[in-house]
Amino acid sequence: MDVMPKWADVVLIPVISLVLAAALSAIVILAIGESPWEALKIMVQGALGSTYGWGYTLYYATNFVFTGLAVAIAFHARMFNIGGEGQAALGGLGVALVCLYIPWPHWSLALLGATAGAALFGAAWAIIPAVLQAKRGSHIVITTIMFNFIAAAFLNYLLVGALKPAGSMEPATGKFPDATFLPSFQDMFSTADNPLFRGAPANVTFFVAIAACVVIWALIWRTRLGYELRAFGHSETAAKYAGISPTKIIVISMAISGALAGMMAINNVMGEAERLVLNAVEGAGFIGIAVALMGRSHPFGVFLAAILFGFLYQGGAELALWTSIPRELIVVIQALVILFTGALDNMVRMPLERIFLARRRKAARATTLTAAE
Amino acid sequence: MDLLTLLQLLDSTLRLATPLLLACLAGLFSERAGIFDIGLEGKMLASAFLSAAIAFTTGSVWIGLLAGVGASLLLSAIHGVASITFRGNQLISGVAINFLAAGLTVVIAQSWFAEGGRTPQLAGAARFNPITLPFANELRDVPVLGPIYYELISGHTALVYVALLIVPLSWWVLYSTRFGLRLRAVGENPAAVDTAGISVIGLRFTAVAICGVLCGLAGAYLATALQAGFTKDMSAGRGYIALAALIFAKWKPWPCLWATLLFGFLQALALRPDLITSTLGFSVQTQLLDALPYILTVVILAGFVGKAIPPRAGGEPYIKER
Amino acid sequence: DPAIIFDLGGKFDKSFNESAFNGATRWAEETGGTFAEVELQSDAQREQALRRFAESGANPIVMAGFSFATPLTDIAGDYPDTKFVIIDAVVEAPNVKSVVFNEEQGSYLVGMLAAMASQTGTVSFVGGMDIPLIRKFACGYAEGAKSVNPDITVIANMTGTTPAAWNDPVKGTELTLAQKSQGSDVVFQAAGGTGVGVLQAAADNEMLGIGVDANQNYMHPGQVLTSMLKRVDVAVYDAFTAGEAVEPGVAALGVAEDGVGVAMDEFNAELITPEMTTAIETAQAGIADGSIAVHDYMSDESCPSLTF
Amino acid sequence: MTTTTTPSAAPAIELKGISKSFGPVQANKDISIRVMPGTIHGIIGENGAGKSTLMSILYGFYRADAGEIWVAGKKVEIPDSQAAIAAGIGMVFQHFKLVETFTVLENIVLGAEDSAMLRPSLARARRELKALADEYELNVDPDALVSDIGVGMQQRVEILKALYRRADILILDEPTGVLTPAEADHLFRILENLRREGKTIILITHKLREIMEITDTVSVMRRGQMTATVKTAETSPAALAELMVGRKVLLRVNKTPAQPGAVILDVADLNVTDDKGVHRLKGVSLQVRAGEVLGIAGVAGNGQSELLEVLGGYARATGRVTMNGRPIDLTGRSSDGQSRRRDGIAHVPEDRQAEGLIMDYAAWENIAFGYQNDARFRRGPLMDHAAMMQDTVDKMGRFDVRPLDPKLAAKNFSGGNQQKIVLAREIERNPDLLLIGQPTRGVDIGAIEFIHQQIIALRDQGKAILLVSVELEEILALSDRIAVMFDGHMMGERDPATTNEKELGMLMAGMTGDPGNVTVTEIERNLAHAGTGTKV
Ligand SMILES: Nc1ncnc2c1ncn2[C@@H]1O[C@H](COP(=O)(O)OP(=O)(O)OP(=O)(O)O)[C@@H](O)[C@H]1O
Ligand SMILES: Nc1ncnc2c1ncn2[C@@H]1O[C@H](COP(=O)(O)OP(=O)(O)OP(=O)(O)O)[C@@H](O)[C@H]1O
Ligand SMILES: [Mg+2]
Ligand SMILES: [Mg+2]
Repeated sequence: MDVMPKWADVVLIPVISLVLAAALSAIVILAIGESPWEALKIMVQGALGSTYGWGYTLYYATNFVFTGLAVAIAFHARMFNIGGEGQAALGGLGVALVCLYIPWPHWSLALLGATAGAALFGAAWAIIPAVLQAKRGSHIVITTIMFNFIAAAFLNYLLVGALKPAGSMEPATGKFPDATFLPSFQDMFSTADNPLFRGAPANVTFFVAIAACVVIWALIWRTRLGYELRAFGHSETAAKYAGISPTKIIVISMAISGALAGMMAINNVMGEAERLVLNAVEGAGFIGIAVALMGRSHPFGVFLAAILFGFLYQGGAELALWTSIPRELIVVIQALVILFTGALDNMVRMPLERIFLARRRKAARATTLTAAE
Repeated sequence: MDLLTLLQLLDSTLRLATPLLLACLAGLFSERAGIFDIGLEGKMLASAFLSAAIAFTTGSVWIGLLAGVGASLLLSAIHGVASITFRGNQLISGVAINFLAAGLTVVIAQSWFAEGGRTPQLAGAARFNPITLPFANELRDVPVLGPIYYELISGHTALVYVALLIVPLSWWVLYSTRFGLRLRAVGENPAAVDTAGISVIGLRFTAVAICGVLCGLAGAYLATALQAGFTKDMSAGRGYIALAALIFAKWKPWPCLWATLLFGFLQALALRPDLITSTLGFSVQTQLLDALPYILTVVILAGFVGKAIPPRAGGEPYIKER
Repeated sequence: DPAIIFDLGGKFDKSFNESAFNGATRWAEETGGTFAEVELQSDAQREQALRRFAESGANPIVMAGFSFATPLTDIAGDYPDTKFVIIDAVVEAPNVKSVVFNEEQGSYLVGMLAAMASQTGTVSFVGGMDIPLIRKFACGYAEGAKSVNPDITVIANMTGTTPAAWNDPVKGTELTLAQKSQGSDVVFQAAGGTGVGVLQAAADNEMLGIGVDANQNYMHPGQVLTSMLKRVDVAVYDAFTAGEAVEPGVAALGVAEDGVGVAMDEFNAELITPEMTTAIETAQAGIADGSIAVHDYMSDESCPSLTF
Repeated sequence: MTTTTTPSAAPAIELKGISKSFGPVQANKDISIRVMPGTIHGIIGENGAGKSTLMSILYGFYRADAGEIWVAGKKVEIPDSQAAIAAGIGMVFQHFKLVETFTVLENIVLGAEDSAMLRPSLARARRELKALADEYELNVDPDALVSDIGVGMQQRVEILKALYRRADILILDEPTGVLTPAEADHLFRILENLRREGKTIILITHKLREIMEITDTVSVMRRGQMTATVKTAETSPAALAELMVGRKVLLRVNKTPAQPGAVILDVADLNVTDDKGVHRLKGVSLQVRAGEVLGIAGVAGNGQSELLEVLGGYARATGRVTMNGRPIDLTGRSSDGQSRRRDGIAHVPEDRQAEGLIMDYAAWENIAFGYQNDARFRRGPLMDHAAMMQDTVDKMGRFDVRPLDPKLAAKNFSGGNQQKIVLAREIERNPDLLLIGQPTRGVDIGAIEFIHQQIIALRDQGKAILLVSVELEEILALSDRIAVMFDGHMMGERDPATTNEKELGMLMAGMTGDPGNVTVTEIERNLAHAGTGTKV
């Protein structure tokens, strides 16, 4: 029997975990001699206090929606895809190639092309570990970690070599052609006398991310593929019995996961930098883990968690700008969120379960008593 | 390539392999007991920071070393509590620990020293200095053996020799002692250990603690022996390479030594692209050399070169009661 | 108020950024003014930091590092009333002042000192990231060394090809040791945080190190031959002093302008012989009046005195 | 160790008021029991009655929520197995607790080492093992890897482990589940020996025959409670069964003789090699006709599971199989569960929790499990949830699944009801052939009757049924023909009307000769060999 009602599992536990993470973070801030309250104010003001702040928050959130969905869909098939970082890097390569070498007439077509390129490259980078897992039993966690490093070296090789424009000092591609520039929120929502989102990088990709949430939701809970994928995630032996091919599920789930991670590149590479720089992913692949854990692997939860992390990121950048708290504080918070919602889940869950169990026993006793009367 | 160059290369290999070796042996104890640990990186980093910070403040590298080991042990304790006591996901716990260390070291270093997340440079007794072994200078001119002894074997810091000694020690502990038997058993079948009247939790915590101590040594080596101070992210993926080496070594002590020496050699080689060019006659991309340990690990994992079978109960929490 | 943005190494990198920071603090101490500052943690923050400062009304905004060239080009037009000063790169815009240094000249000078101090006839160079700017250092250094001793061997290594190469002291140490095994006894580093490892290794292994950007002689007294000064501090100080009246355009600072030079102080006094001092003074004069023309690698991406 | 205990008033073991819950499941409820020294005490009860839990508490594996433990007249605390061992208690678990990568010797020494160094401990253990083996007919090769020996041998290692730790009280949890009748007899002889030595033995089983054969006293458990403790001599199998279930039970199934029709399934020369390279099926041939039940008997692990897996489409094999005369793909692309279902094969797997159901899926989702690609459950790429829900309500009603709540997760149904959901799904497909493995494992007797009736009803509709069960009684009750498997071979076929348990037991041990002449050692050698299979 499920000990806890569903809402407790879906809402209460993540919220408690988050509160614990926040409390510890506050202690860290106190310990380095700053005021957590002031810090929070700066973060809220900087991340949510203006359309500019929102423009950054949503920009980061867009990245995290993609990487979070990537981790989440793999979780449903009980794959731990820790390779989002590398897949997103390769996605960036796909975007760069599409944008640099194909003459696009209009951004909308370029967006389609870049999405395909990003998804394809990201998926390709995830499929290799997936096939190795399915066919040779190589542990997907280890191989995807290794693939992150290999991707970094590979991109490094390309960006200081073939893709770097002559004479440039930075390991980066040249600027993409103007026709590939995606409309930013500023372009979309500003009017001449009311400039909104000025200079913020949030762009049309945000809506692609929302669409991705809806599609992934339908995929997981409405399609046969999703049914098989979840079944496999719950029980591999049962899946085999039902004629669900483990190889197929492992490869497909990882391909979708990699494609999603790769698609992050349309936001940061095409939408923001408009060129491919080294280390463009900047840890978003790892944040996807926190986002997926926090969001309980549900696309809507992932969306909310991504916004939360977008807020943390933008707020954290503001902190670094206006206080002496280094930006690494965000890494600490991220670590705590992963720790509490992921690894220490039981620490929160077990006492809660006891409480609910005791309540249920009491209720049961009460009903038998009234029945007896 | 002449002898001296080769010796220099091997010398450099030994230096670079030492942190890998310590971390690899750390992982060996933990994973042999059934606790997967991808948090080696974080523990090294935490130890690197605290050992440097304390060595700087006290002026004593030994106190620094202790502090570094302490920091690493603290993270080990978190990993233990998460994965043993609360039966959480060991991989996720490891990921969290890596981030925790990456973030906290910089935040604390910045507020402590205000040098952009690094510690001040260490000098004198605040760091490990090379030890010249007996007769190294005298034997220096003996042909072949002299240079080998002087250049390669002598002149390393204490922790290098310690790391090398830990290899036979680990081997002996694992295969010749009661503790080793129990440790290996708990990684294969914790229920067998439990019903034999031995505490699974106790054993696993011990293993995780040993892992913490060794990671602590590895981190302290980075900051106080290989370098003279802590810099942000100075572990630079070594924890992951150590993990790769552990797989490469199939979870056995002596192969851990060979694997880390191999990976150390690759790192040393990546520093000397000129040597590769002059020896091989063509140049190899340094990026390829950087990626080689990871590629080799993937190849090993894929079972193309001998299958690596992890401890059977590895990664799984020991759950008696659902 | 003026503002300054430090590049990834951070303002305490003991070299480039720290030099910029020193210039800013000097200005603050002398004038009692305040300035805004930020240390970048990632590439993506460049544009954000620029905009944030521009929007908060900071003027002028100084940025230390060539990596700002691209974002600055993008945003300079959005803030026509703000003055920007970029160090180490040239950005053509009506409100941007670009400050570049003739590093090859300073490197030439320390190359001469290295050759004169070397007992082995081999000197070496450790660069950070392999980019034309750093090759410019290496090239000038080799040319200077060869001007003293045409038979000298100059070994040059780069730490890496990515920004990580600025912050890899372990690799710096190993490269230095490798160079020592090839006979070098004086090593010049232009490698940011990596250079800390280079100077450390030199000090630990009976070599002489040469600092860069800031005066690093104090780091290992008696074991750092000299430092190639790049007066980033002066550039920042000047920009802050000029305030909103900063003159847009390109300024190239060399020996003649006192923009680059060698560091002489109590920490290296014992290492510098009178002959060295005279030789340097002669060369400085020669460079300043144009009679010695040091090759600038970036002018044609080639180096006559060194192959990479 | 060989001291004879003088009969004394103090029981060897006394449990008082033991209670234990696993979360919401109350496995033991206020249980009290006394076991006199030098006796064999049986504990009998259905699956899930709480027998293993109770004994695990005594052995310190679990901690009781409430209650007291008294050993030899003294109250003791048993917080862990260490304490139990110190109190002279040894236990052989239902699922062995051995380290497979260790040798027999290492397993015996583990936890009972003399000193921090291993070598002296191993040397002493080797000596003592020899003595113990001779004394109790418990021969094992101390240097063999546990993964290389058969289950019977592994069980001996477990017994030796307890004896090596000088246990005076030995608990055996369902020791015969993995043994042939002859091996079981041998085990019982060993137990008799131990009793004679003055040891106290607690034997858990759910086989009435074993209780009657060897125990002195017997306790019956039902649903976490102790319903009775009686002297074996003063009770009968029927009385015990009634105590177990709580009502009178039918031990036989009513059925009419079969009317076999055309051959539905024809299997010829089937061979399977698993991924470890072990040859699991060795040239198996069989036929199942419409309207008959072919029962496959055998000790667990002799190839029955692989046979079901191959026919169910999730193990690869070589050989020829035809279904309704059409050949079936055994290795290619269409060798999967989906194509098998299209070929008219339905499959109730041996392990419903690991295979037949997704425990976290609700009943309505499980009803489409394996049939998720069926036209009636789908709308384009999407699944038709409404149709699935309707189908579930119908089927749950017809099979009397309780509670009738299609939204309840499978894990929240009891064992019997889970099995009914699987049966409903598979039988209602109206298949030509039903593969059914261990249909009543872990199911209440009430549900057993229902399930048996369903199987016979399906047969009577003219369907072919291939039944695999380790319960000989079940095989005898349901089958129209019985085939016995041993070590991947078909040992031959028998008519249930003319054969008996003894004969089938011999076949299950790989013997075809006269039951009288075969030694247990031979059986053991056979089974040890079969357990690990032969490498090819
Ligand atoms: N470790 C556990 N965690 C949670 N529940 C458990 C655990 N072990 C047993 N249970 C539950 O406790 C109840 C009693 O189980 P137990 O294993 O004691 O029964 P049993 O009589 O030995 O049955 P069987 O004949 O199948 O071995 C069952 O409902 C079972 O599901
Ligand atoms: N391991 C377990 N974890 C959680 N709940 C369990 C577990 N085992 C059993 N249960 C719950 O305990 C109840 C009793 O289970 P069990 O299988 O013992 O049923 P039963 O009384 O034998 O019924 P049936 O006659 O249908 O087999 C079920 O409702 C089930 O939800
Ligand atoms: Mg049991
Ligand atoms: Mg039941």
